[in-house]
Amino acid sequence: MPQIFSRTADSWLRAVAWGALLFAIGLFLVAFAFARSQYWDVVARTPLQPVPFSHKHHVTDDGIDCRYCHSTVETSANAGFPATHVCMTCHSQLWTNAEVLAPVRQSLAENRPILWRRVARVPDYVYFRHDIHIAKGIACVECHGRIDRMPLTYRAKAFEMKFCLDCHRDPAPHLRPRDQVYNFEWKPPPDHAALGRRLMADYHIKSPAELTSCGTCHR
Amino acid sequence: MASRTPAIPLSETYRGITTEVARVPLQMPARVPWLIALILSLALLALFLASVTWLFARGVGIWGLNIPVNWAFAIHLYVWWLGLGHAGTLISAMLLLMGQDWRNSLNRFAEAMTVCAVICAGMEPILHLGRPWFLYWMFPYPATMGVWPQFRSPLEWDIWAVLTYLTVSVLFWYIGLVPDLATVRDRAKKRGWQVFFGIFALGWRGSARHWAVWNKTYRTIAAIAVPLVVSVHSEVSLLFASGQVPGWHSTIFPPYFVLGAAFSGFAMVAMIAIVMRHTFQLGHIVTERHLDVLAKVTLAMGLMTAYGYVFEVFDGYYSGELREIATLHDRFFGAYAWAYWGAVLCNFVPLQGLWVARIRRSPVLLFLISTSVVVGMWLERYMILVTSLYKDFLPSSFGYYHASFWDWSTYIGMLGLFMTPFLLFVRFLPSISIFEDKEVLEREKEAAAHG
Amino acid sequence: MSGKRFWRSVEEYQRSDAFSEMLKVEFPSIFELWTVDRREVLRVMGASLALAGMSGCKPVRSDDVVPFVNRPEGLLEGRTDHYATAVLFEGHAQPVLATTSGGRPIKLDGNPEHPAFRGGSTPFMQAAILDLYDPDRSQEPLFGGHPASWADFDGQMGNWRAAWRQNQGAGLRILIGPTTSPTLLRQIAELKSALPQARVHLFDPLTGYAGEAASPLQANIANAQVIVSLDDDLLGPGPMQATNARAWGDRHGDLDGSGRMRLFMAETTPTQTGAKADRRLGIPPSRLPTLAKAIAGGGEVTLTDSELAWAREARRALETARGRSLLTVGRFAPADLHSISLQVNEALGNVGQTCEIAAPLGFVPQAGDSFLDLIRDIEARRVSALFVIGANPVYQSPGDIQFAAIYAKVPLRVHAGLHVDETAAISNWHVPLNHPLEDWSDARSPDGLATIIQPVVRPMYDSRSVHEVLAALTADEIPPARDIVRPTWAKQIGDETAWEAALKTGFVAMAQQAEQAAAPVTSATAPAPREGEVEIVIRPDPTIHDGSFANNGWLQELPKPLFKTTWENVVAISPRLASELKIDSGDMVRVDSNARTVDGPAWVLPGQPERVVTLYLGYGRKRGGRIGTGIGYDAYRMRNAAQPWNCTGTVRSTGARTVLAATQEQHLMDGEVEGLVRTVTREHPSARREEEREQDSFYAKWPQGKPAWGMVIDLDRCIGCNACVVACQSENNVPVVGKDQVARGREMAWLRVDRYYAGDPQDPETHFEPVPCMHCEQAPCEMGCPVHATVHSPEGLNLMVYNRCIGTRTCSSYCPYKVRRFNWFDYTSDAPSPTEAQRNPDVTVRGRGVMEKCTYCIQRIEDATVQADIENRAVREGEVKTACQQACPAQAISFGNLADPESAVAKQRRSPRNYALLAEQGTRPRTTYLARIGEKSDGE
Amino acid sequence: MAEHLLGYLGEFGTADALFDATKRAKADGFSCIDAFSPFPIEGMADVLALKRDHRIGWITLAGGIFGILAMLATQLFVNVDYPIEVGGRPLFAWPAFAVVDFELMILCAVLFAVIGMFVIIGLPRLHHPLFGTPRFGLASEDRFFLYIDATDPKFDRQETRSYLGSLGAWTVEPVRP
Repeated sequence: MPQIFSRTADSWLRAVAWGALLFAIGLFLVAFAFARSQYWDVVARTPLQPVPFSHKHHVTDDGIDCRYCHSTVETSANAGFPATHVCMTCHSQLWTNAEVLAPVRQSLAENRPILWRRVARVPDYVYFRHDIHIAKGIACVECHGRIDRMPLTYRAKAFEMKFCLDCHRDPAPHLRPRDQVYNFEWKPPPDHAALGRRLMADYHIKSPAELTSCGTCHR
Repeated sequence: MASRTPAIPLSETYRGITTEVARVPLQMPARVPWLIALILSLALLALFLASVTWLFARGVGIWGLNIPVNWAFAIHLYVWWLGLGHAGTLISAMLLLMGQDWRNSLNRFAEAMTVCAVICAGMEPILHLGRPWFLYWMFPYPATMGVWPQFRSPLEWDIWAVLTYLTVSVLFWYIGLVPDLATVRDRAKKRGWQVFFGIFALGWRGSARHWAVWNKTYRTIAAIAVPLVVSVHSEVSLLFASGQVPGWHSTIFPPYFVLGAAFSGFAMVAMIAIVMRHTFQLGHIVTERHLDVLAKVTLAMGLMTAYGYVFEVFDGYYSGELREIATLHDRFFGAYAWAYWGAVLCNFVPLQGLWVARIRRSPVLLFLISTSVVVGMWLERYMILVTSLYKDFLPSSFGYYHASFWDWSTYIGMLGLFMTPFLLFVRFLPSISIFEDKEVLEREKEAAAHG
Repeated sequence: MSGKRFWRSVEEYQRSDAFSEMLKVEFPSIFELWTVDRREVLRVMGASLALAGMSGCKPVRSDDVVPFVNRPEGLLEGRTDHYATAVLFEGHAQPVLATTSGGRPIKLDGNPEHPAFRGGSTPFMQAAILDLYDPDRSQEPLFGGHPASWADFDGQMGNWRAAWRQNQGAGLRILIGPTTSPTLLRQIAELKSALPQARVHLFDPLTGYAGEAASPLQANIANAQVIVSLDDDLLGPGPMQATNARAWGDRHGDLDGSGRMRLFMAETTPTQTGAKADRRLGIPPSRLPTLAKAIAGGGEVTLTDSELAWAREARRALETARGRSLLTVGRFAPADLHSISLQVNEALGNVGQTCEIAAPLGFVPQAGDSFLDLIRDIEARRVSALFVIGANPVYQSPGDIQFAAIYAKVPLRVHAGLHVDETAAISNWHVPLNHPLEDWSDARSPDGLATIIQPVVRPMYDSRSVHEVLAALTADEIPPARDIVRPTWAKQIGDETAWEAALKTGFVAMAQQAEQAAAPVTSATAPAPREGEVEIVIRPDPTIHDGSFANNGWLQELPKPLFKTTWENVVAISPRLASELKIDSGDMVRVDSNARTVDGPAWVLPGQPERVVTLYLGYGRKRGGRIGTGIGYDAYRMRNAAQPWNCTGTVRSTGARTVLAATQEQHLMDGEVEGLVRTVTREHPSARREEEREQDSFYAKWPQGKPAWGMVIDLDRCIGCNACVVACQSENNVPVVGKDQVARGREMAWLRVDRYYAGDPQDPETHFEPVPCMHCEQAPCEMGCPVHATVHSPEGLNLMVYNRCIGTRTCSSYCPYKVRRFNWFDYTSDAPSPTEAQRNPDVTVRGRGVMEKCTYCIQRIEDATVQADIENRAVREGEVKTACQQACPAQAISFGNLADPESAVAKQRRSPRNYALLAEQGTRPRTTYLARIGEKSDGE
Repeated sequence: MAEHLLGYLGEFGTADALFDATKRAKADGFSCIDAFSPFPIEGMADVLALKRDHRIGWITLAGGIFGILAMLATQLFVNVDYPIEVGGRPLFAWPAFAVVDFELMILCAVLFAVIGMFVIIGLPRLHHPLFGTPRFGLASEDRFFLYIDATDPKFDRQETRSYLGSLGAWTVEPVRP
């Protein structure tokens, strides 16, 4: 009876088998990595805005308080997007005919809102509230990153459920005194842990069980 | 065993067996009937694909489901398919361990049938989902959500049960197949066949060492497979028993379901055996004795299932639970009484014929009886599901269920999903265990020689 | 809702927090810029609304942000505001508190400050918001059915005005729907003085065509201890429903029955009032007068023993409670009954106590200005121009008047309304009117108080206020509605601050307008049936009413309180008549009267008088909008102008059969149902069964977070009105799925009101039982979910996480209460775009393939919790109100913290009447019930 | 005959013949021998002293233990990592967990067994010198072969060939690479 397979056949067979196995594992790893990639999480992308607004300039250079534009951040779930006239309070005096600001003036003239592209965004079924987080001493920087250093605004953190959970499971390390919430330069004291514990008590922060209950964010 | 009429006639030779079985894949007798069957099942498969496409496009609303009856075809067929599958494993595994020689002519295609049935069964719960594309949430993987599956849910149990069962039955089937693949490989003349079988035979040489290790492994897996079968259908039954719904909430469900499964399964095996025996003239290998034994086992299983029925009724009254009794009465006289009495009728009435040896050995009659059993069990699963759900606790939420066109098309189409791979198996693989039959023949010859 | 900053008109709002002080110092300029008047606000709101998808001018991508150009003062995104205003029902004000979010009205609730309504709602009040967003609303003027502009119309008007000035309005007729608007009445009066020849007719299909006025007797059941109602559906649909229900609720639900109200109901067809009555009597209309006489004393010959017994007992009860009793007669009852009730109540000294004689609030035409008079004049060619305002006579005329044909004889036909309806279709001109929520107006609630209707959103379409349209008849320069309304109140509300106050509180005290007194009621008594005939009773539909709500999906899909059918009207027949005709619910029957017939599906209605058939108005619309058209039968055809409510005729089976979209099979109580709804008596006050003592759980108890939410529903107070159901639908974005889906058993209502019967089908007890999610502490549903999509919160909520659900539906299979609903298809994304604007932004809109259910309004709980948390305090009692609780006019639902022994729910839980549904299942529901208090308990 | 020789393959007609032949060869001190048959021959394992090989059993056991522990660990971890109340049931619902643990035990046991088997018997091996010998193909049909390897100390090019004949082999073939 003649040989069906050549001597090398077995090596080929093994090669193929191992290849398939490794490929399968690789596929899983790639998917795993992709789900955590900046691309998937839309992190560090600066969408084209009608006006190239620079937080760096307004916050760091001009030293405008966050709440001047995002005026409802303490009182409402939404931080509040500045209405055109808020821009114009200053820009009716400054840069009154700068080219980049044309859309703003046009908006006021035609009474048409400026359509900004949202950068920090959670899905519709997630109910995030700014007011409570501010009230409990969670700083802007915790979620929005060093927005004071962003010439063009981008999403600094991956808004994955895990990101929220990490803090809701153990808020202490993320807490700071309420008056420091808008301060991007705030440096935690050496005994940060102690501070965290104290603030947990002072601000009556809820137990992780309550904070991670699904109903806290999903309705 | 050997004292009785031999399973394989002594006149047979090893070569005879080889050629008789191996010719099916190699020369393919009965081309025409096979082709017709294949075309039919491909047509069904197309129907299935169409139904599923529409299902995924529109949503499960295309079925007749509603509140309260939000489980119907998908789930009751899941139970039914799985039940059919069980016989395969039982025949090969349990009877192997009990040293029942007669199994050797049946186990191979019985196992193949199991594999096909389990594929269908596994399909059902997926189609049943409202959002099937999130099926993977049922598996524990490190998600960016940080949420995990819920291991207290019977559905979670089921998905693991089916997964395990599918893997194990495929492996068990393949291990048994390897030596025969070698045989066919050595018989094959065309290069293509040689390579095809050569690869899947993995270079099996029939060495004593091979046989020794193989034997241990095969029997070990068999020993594991038996409790597996029992556990799998017990879990399926828990899917119902875990709910408070009257008619479900009962401790007899696990044994009741397992027996029913074996019952329908053996009937299914008998049907297939008869068909193959006829189309491929395997009369010498699948003998009347095989049919006889199959019939007896089916009868036994049937009687045990009947006991389940009786006990369920007793249980209902004994519980004294108003709603249990109401459900019971509803099964007897309610809107779905046809399902209950249909099940009783198809399952147990023709079955009694099997007390008679002549009927047991008559392929036609046995085939008809088996068919009625398979239908009967279909009705039983339907009855258990729907008659319990449509009237549960609050009369305000009672509601009827009527299967829609798409319910039926999905089910009938799925028969194609069952038949197609099975037909391919019959066509391309030795559908009866060659070496095991040779073993039997050897033993019989021994017995004959030593008086 | 509390916890939010709460005010009732924007002007009240002042920024006063430290932050704005800081701004003042740093940027004085802002405050100059932030001077926007109210109209501006509304205009901008409108704009933002437009961008929210109202008009496809500019596509808005999902991740676009649409900020204001000028943020209206006091408007905060992500917060809801509340404005006191009113919606209309039969021309009467239903004072509401409108909740707006981002400038869109999203919810209406009864105005809690209103002395009569006290926050109570009705299904119609709750559903009015959907009419605002009705995609089929008329959007532009039509001339001969073709789009035209207001300019064209105004041009025409100019010419007509000129002509009328010449002939003092001769030939000009106005046919106006029922209205109570003081401004409108003033305008009519002005019109008459300006054009003495012009005449104003009233079209009020629910009072009568011949110029009848409602009963002069204004019931005030709040003070009544004994009420004997002759076919007066006090608790059923009507302008008074919410007020009556509140009074009912106040007088029920306490075991020491001191203040308890005793109710006798004699009804010609079953109603909610009959269902709740202590002594109910079904009686054919022809015998009602005799019964009345029997109560008044005398004339008892033709009564049956049971009727007689009932009459005697009623009489006795009335006398025992002199001055605290009330004999009330239904609006549909013939004239002489009203006079009888007047005599009896005067004799008993009830007048001034439980009722008073009041002049009608609404517009009453002068004698000879009835609808029938208008017909006569048209026939006599005395009408050259007919303005139909807020009425739909072509659809709502009685069958013995072919109004369409008669209307055609008028040379100039102008129709003003919200919809392009049957009348608009055959008018020369149709002009669109504003929805009450869109513009200024005023109206009076049945209790006599007036409400100034302030707009909560800018008009969505190119429509005008009814005042502007009426003004155009005389004035060349039409002032905006506000300037028409304001003068009406110039005397009463002089200065602006008082005006603001009036807007805020949402009602104005007002003297009964002493114009003409009630015209004599003239409708004839019900004719006695001849041999082989049945008596036919015609009533407004329980949810669609006179047909004006036909295009309202919520009301169409709302199960009728007694039949539980949806999406069509039925022919109610008695069980005995049904077996006589060998028909069952769903069989088509043909009702034949005066050579006019309708075919409708029969509904075998327990308690229906034996040889009485009831038809329901409101369906069979030919131009009722995309969902209101072509469903059900038109019962107006069967009416007679002289005798709108009763006639005699025959009924027979047509042999055909239809599938009724009923959410509940008819069901008499038997072993299975026993114990689901319970009745206790003062003698045997305990509803709890011995075997229901809470056994210890097999498992260790989970730590109970604070608070522990729970709900208690008082079956003694519940009147089955369904206000809670619509409120829930409105609050929680519950989709409308249509007749076919309902018929398949796929209705989506999170909260349903079960209806059970007990006893003899001819004279049964009727029970209502609202069933929301029970939020079981040991929830079977949670066990079944393989992916943690439904789990328990530390506060005891049974959470449903839609975005995690994969749709195995195990939870629903395991749920003993079957309160879970499944999205079989994508029910939400193909809803007409305007209705999307109504959706509550605080509640996830569910997609295809996920389970949903009652959440105890978790969005409200979260809102209150967060507010409390910001202020570092616990949530206060009453701070969280669920939508159903807030809506319930009878105060039957209470919700709160079970962990606080002082909370209302905790107290009610301790009541002996408290029991849990299916307690034997060991699910430990957080929602429990208080048994109904009856004169005999279940056992007896 | 200079070319390389791996061993001799003797062909027998019946299972018994092969069985006896093998016995004798063993008895005659041949150690590097193997028997080939279309089906397992009872007792052959004893003759070739393969009986005492229990590796499969141990591998299977290992698999089972691995499976059950792995799944149990997962279940416990999952409920510690994100503890959520479900129907008032305890976090560690042992009876409920047991079900899936059992399944995983079986799955892994079987997987281990199968993989173990192939490793032990050195399959897959598509190319093998024996396949080259003309009559070997019958080993899967109705012939029985005894193979004596050249590495056997007692092996001898001539002797062994005739020895096989003396055992009753119908044919004796040299096996070449």
